[in-house]
Amino acid sequence: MSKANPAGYTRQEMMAIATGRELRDGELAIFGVGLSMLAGFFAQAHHAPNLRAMTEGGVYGSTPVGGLPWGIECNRISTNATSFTSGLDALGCLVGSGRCDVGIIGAAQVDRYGNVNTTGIWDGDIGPTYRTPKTRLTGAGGANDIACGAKHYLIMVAHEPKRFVDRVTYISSPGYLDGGNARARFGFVGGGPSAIVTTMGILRPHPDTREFELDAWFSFSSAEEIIANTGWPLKIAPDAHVVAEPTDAELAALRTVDETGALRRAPG
Amino acid sequence: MSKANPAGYTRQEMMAIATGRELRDGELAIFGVGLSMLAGFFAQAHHAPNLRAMTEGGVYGSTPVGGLPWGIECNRISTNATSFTSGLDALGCLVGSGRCDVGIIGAAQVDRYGNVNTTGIWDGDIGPTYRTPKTRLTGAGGANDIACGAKHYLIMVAHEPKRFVDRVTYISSPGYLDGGNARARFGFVGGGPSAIVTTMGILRPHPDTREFELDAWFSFSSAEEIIANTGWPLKIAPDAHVVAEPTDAELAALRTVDETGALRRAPG
Amino acid sequence: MPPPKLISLSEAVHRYTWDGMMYASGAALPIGSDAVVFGRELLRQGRKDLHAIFHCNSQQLNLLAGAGAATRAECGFTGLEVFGFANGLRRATESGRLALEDYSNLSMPLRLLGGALNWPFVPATVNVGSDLQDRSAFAPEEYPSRSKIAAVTDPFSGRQIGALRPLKPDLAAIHVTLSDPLGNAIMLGTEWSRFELSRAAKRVVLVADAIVDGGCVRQFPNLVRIPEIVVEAVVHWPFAAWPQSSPGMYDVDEEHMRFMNKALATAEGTSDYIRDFVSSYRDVEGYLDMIGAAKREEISKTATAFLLDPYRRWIMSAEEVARVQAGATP
Amino acid sequence: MPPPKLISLSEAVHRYTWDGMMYASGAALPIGSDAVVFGRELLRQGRKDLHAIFHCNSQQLNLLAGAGAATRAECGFTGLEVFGFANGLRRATESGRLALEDYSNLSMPLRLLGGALNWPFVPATVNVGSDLQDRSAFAPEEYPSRSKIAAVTDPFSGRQIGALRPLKPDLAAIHVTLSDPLGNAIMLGTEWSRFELSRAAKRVVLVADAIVDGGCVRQFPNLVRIPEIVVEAVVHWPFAAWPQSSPGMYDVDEEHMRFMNKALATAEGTSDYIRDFVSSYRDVEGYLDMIGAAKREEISKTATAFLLDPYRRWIMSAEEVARVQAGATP
Repeated sequence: MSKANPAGYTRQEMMAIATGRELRDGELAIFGVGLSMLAGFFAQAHHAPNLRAMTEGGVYGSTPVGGLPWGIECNRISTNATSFTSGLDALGCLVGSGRCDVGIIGAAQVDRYGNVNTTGIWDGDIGPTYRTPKTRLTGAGGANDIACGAKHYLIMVAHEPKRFVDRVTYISSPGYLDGGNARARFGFVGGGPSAIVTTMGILRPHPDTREFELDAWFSFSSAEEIIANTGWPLKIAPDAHVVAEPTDAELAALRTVDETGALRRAPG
Repeated sequence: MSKANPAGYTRQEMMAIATGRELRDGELAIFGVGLSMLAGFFAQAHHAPNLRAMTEGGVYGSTPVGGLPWGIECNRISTNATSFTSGLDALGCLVGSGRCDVGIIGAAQVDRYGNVNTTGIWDGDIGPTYRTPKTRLTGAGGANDIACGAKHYLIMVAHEPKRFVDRVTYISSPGYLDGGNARARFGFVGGGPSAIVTTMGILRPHPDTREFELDAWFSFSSAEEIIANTGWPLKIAPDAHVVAEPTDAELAALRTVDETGALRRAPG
Repeated sequence: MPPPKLISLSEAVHRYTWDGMMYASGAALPIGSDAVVFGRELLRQGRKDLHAIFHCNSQQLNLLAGAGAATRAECGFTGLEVFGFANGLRRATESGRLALEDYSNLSMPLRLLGGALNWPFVPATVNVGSDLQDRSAFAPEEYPSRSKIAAVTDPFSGRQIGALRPLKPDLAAIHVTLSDPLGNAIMLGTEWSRFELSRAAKRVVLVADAIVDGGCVRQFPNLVRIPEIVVEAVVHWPFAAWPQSSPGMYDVDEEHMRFMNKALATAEGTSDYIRDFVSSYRDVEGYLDMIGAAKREEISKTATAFLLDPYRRWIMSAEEVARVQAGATP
Repeated sequence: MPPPKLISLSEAVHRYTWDGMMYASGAALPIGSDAVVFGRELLRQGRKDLHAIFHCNSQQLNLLAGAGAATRAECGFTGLEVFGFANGLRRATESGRLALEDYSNLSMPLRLLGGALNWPFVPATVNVGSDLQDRSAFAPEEYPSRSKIAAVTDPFSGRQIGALRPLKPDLAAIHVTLSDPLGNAIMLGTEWSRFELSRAAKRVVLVADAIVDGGCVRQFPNLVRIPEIVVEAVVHWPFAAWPQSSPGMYDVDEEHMRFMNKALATAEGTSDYIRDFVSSYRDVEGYLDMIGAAKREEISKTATAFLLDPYRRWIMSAEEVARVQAGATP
């Protein structure tokens, strides 16, 4: 898909819709700000009316008003809340505890086992002595807690070679670590990442090795494009397929949620 | 002092006043219901106007209205609170943490090292296998937490031989355990009991052995009466003395707090 | 927007309780906001062998224990404050029909917090060094017991502290002053441990003195300490804590507190009490008649009534509640 | 009844802060209720070498770090949410002038809870198994680090989990919507971790957008999550979180959020920012003029304004506050 956007929707919109399709009615779901919040509220508006949406801010029962919130405590999401509690409640009692069904997080880098780096970019390995990153990013935030505690979680990330690396320099939020059963060493109550939804398609973990493989590509992309933009030798799942294009109803629901057009302004 | 009460005040009133005299202005103090609450609010009314009084209920800033509260959550104390939080906050963040200056607790039995039993009365020792008490009492409640956490605490108890025993059958709230430095084994942040205030006088711990000794007797009692009512060979501190009688101002303050006369109806 | 969760008390007990379950309530102080009426309904439906988790004893546990429906209990304070010993609980404990595991008023909410956070253990700097740690009614042969409150070594200092077992009750019946039909609840007065319990329990049923329109919780979201996402069902039941008090709503019924506790002191008294105050009413109206109009009026003249004033205009009438409840599909 | 605790901002910083201290604030999310103005005053009084404890970065930490006043920081999230990277913090971190110890948004409030409860460590089921545990900016030679997040063995199951270090900051400057003159505070919007911080810190100074008469807290005691007994002093300062938002009071100042963050990206920009927005005002009036009447009016037109309605009648005028403050002797 070119920037001319002949399909009538952007890559970002497709990514949000594909992410939203992973959410089921009635689930307790936690989103961050920005893209992940739009994906989540799209699902609620479209096919999961009883999705119980929350943010780590301990702001419950609300939907954004007046545009994309500037943050998870923004007045745009505080204005119609039914309950305000705390971070400890939201991330601890509801997420870290294993109660939350699904979370959505972002990534600066993600690797073949779904480990996520949002802390920094180094010139090469960090080495045995910790040193400051060349480019400092936003830190783990609540994503580490979601990655440890949510029953499963989704990673949303733009599909670029610099982001899809063989091994992240710094694990901010654990995916499957070294693969296989590695998470069991730490007793995480959460199941790990169930999908990486990108601007080109969807990767899913192999059931045994937990290595992420190509599960599906968006109609404007292809297996070849995705492999070319992935920094490890990406395997293709036996049943890999093309993702269904957004329906009119899906696009309409998404654009109602994204009333300020954040996803349409995005390059894509 | 006979029941005829010639001194113009009851033993219970003297006990409450003697306890209240232990509280200093500005301290953070925790009381239970009944006697200990009256002693605490007496101190606030009389000589410690800035005493910061709390109960384990997480009810802050209030004074009883309409008589002695039926409990620490009673509407009589909830009606003019400035803050309601929780038991975890009051007993954990403010008391168990070591932040609280002084607590007041009661006892069914107390021993020579200030250990308190409020759990049950057994016929003899419990023995190696736990068995149910002959008479089940009210349990540890918040007193164990006060005994572990408050900087120091006061024990209020009627002076009767059955209550003053050599060794309590069950330690509900730790005093000095086996005496000396025994508390250090458990790393309690609180300092232990600083006085046992009774219906006859005041016992205080020896600075080294931590055995409770007779420090003072009320004017209507005597060292002899107290020794006769104590179940261990009570030592008399070198500077043992008579306790000053209540002043008119003290009695007036106490009776304002005890507006329903709970301490005057009590046998005394 | 989730559907309303209003159901009847009998339906709530029918659907969410079973013999032998770990049942929690009493996350209120002994004379305050506890869902006492839920315990009455447990008896009406013949539930037995309950493992009761009560931060403090209340008249509910006193009744369940006195009636023989609870065979195990874990508690901090086990009396009735100024109303004295809890005779029903005491009788059951002394007779050996109920095993009472003692904790303190801090260790109980810590254990609930541990359950809420899904921790394997909770650090304890209290209860250690006393017989709360060394004696276990659930493991009486162990002395000193370490299966009840274990020892754990602080990895930073190397010193030992205690480790409490977290609690995750099968069900919590939580009394609240106000709830909207979805289960967004407002408590007036101390929370005691209702916040921690609402997150620790596998299921939560709210028992609310009054139901408010959703507009109320949107006006006061900071007061909604129990949000609907942790709530299974909402039962509307006026005077649900009676004879205990509900700040803002009603005072303690001193006369009935004493009467009830006296009755629970004997098996005969308990049978009579169950006949007259548990099995006797058919529905909410019958329950209110049982308390009596004069008594309801008397205890409603509470000095705390002003605490309810900001929310009164949202309180739904019995008819409105019934209408919403009829359409509810939790 | 304790005396009022109202003091001026400059007095609060003068009295309760010092170079090298462990200073906590930011127990609010990056665009919300943080006492940003307290950080401005720290710079005005030349405080340096601060060890900053911020659950999340905010414009306050961004400013303190950018200005070189903070040399150590412990944080969960370190960005500015939709406003992007925090340029001041980023510049200080990348240059090595500030050591930034990374935690998560759950482990930070857990550490505050541990401080509040005076625990030696806090169990952690998160942060383990990642570089949050294995890498320490405060102990860079250690790999994998176990002095930052240690391992502890659950005595019940025998399995290992993490152990976090509790936090007890020397001072917490906490933004609240409303406080009475004694320090009984009401927060509108999420508490984030202001409750835990208020109990963990050795001293607490409240920075309140408005002061209310004590009648307000007696009407809404369940909203008073920070009672005066844990509060040292109260500072009245309207728009104290600006350019961040305060639910019920004002929205985020988007323009200034971007302007400020852009300025903090360079040393020159930071100097200019300090000249124009830190050192520039003499008092509250000067501060309000600096924001500008039009901007204040714009951000005060918040959709959340209705959240403040129940409390408006108790808000004291600047003159009343000044009168009480003149008589205060904390």
